[in-house]
Amino acid sequence: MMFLAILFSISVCFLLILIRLIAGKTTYDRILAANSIGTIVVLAISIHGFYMGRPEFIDISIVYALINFIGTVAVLKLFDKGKLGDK
Amino acid sequence: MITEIIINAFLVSFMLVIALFIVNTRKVIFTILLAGTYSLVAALMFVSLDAVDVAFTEASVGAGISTILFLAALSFLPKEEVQESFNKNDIFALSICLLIGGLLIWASYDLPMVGNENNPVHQHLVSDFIEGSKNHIGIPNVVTAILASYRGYDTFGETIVIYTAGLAVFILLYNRTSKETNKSVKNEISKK
Amino acid sequence: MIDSIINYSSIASLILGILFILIGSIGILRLPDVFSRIHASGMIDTAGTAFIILGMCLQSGISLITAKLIFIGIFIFFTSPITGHVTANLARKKGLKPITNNKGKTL
Amino acid sequence: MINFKSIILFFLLLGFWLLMSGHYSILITSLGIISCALCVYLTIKANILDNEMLPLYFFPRLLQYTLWLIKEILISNIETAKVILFKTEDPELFTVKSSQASNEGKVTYANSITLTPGTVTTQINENVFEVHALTKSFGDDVRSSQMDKMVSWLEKGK
Repeated sequence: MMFLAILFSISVCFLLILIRLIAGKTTYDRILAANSIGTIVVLAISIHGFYMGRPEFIDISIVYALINFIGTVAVLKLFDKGKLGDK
Repeated sequence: MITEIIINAFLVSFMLVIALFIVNTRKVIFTILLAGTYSLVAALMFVSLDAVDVAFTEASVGAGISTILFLAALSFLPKEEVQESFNKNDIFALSICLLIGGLLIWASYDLPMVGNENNPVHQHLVSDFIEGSKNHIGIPNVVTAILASYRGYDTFGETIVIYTAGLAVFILLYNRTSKETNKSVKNEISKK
Repeated sequence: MIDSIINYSSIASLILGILFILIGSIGILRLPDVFSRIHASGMIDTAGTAFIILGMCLQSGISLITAKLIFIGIFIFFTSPITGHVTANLARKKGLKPITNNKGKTL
Repeated sequence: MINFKSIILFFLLLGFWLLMSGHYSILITSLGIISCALCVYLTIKANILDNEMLPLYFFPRLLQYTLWLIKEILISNIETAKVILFKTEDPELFTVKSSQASNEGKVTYANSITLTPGTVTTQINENVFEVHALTKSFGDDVRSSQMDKMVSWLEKGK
């Protein structure tokens, strides 16, 4: 029951940041909000595993933590240079 | 049971909100950001439906690689989407889409109910796969065992495709001129 | 006895983590500009994540899951300043002026 | 090209692989050893195995530094929470000097500043950092250069 309550409170935080993601004035606000949502979802996936009683699926949150970092840096690099490659 | 329905409803409404905003935004980079967020919620949804392998794929391919591929493609695109005006041909296309979609939904009523244990799919082989795959092959994941080993013969074409893709990656990574360029770079450095 | 102590401390740690995450999200929503919002995002990435992962570690005991959780924590701990710094640096490079005290506050 | 660093990297990767796997039959573990060796080979071939990637000389004093940093992070988290809840933000932008010799030390210092909520490094120019702080007291914390001394101490732990 406790994990369910925590899952719901995380959803509330998700909603708050989603407002910033949609309403954010500059692109940097949106990128920051997307990155924070990624972190929150990483936590939510692992807590969901505990709620279902099968916490073996934490691998997904590891993958997501890696992907979230790479994606954010890729978006920022594209915004900086206008392309992803070196040439 | 109720709590699971509530969780799923929450996630689906998140996905709906994000999808509406994806349709609404005109800046392509925001669309990509929102699409990444969307597929991340989808991964959470698959976890709550107990489809862990699909969630794994969604997290790594849907949220990771496709976002980066979209970004790489974006550098060749204009930054803003052009607002398209309404065309008469669109009505024709729309009606065809609606017709075919309706037909497909109608046809789907003849399929057996999803999750019914009396379905022909669940009657034979499946139990054998689930019980025996660990001992037959020695790979703990049933999905991997079925894809890579049991279906090894009837997905022979698929295996060839994957092999070709791997070969292509090696050919791309293999630097044919590496030794010569290395020499020339070293020469330049020594000249300086 | 010890079980219940561990259980209660894990609940306390989870609730503390949720509180930090909630305050961080309020900060992301409320603070005036990008540079200030990075601080709130940093709160989610450090204290919120650390307390929630600590709570889950206490729940699962000594196992492979705990090791994986600790790895997630370390990874977020290492990557959070990089994304924060790159965002701030880019915003600065593209000429975004932070709201500072000598110019007065605007929301 | 197999040196001390590549061996340490191999064992770090292997430990990570074993952590992720959870199944320890001979077939699967040998696959893991092969993939770790491949990764180390690619790292050596790409020529990125240097101090920047694996700063081994940080390791002896790393534990003490991390504990100190965690304490700092906790304190500044509580301060930031207060600022967010009571709407007393008063942002400022200033520059500080760093006294580290190596690039890795500078990166560690800049990341430590960013990691403590309330202060963010926005630009790095040689050894002058531009820092954005949420309130004046956070700025004073950075200007007192306690963290600078700690990172310099960490760097000298050879």
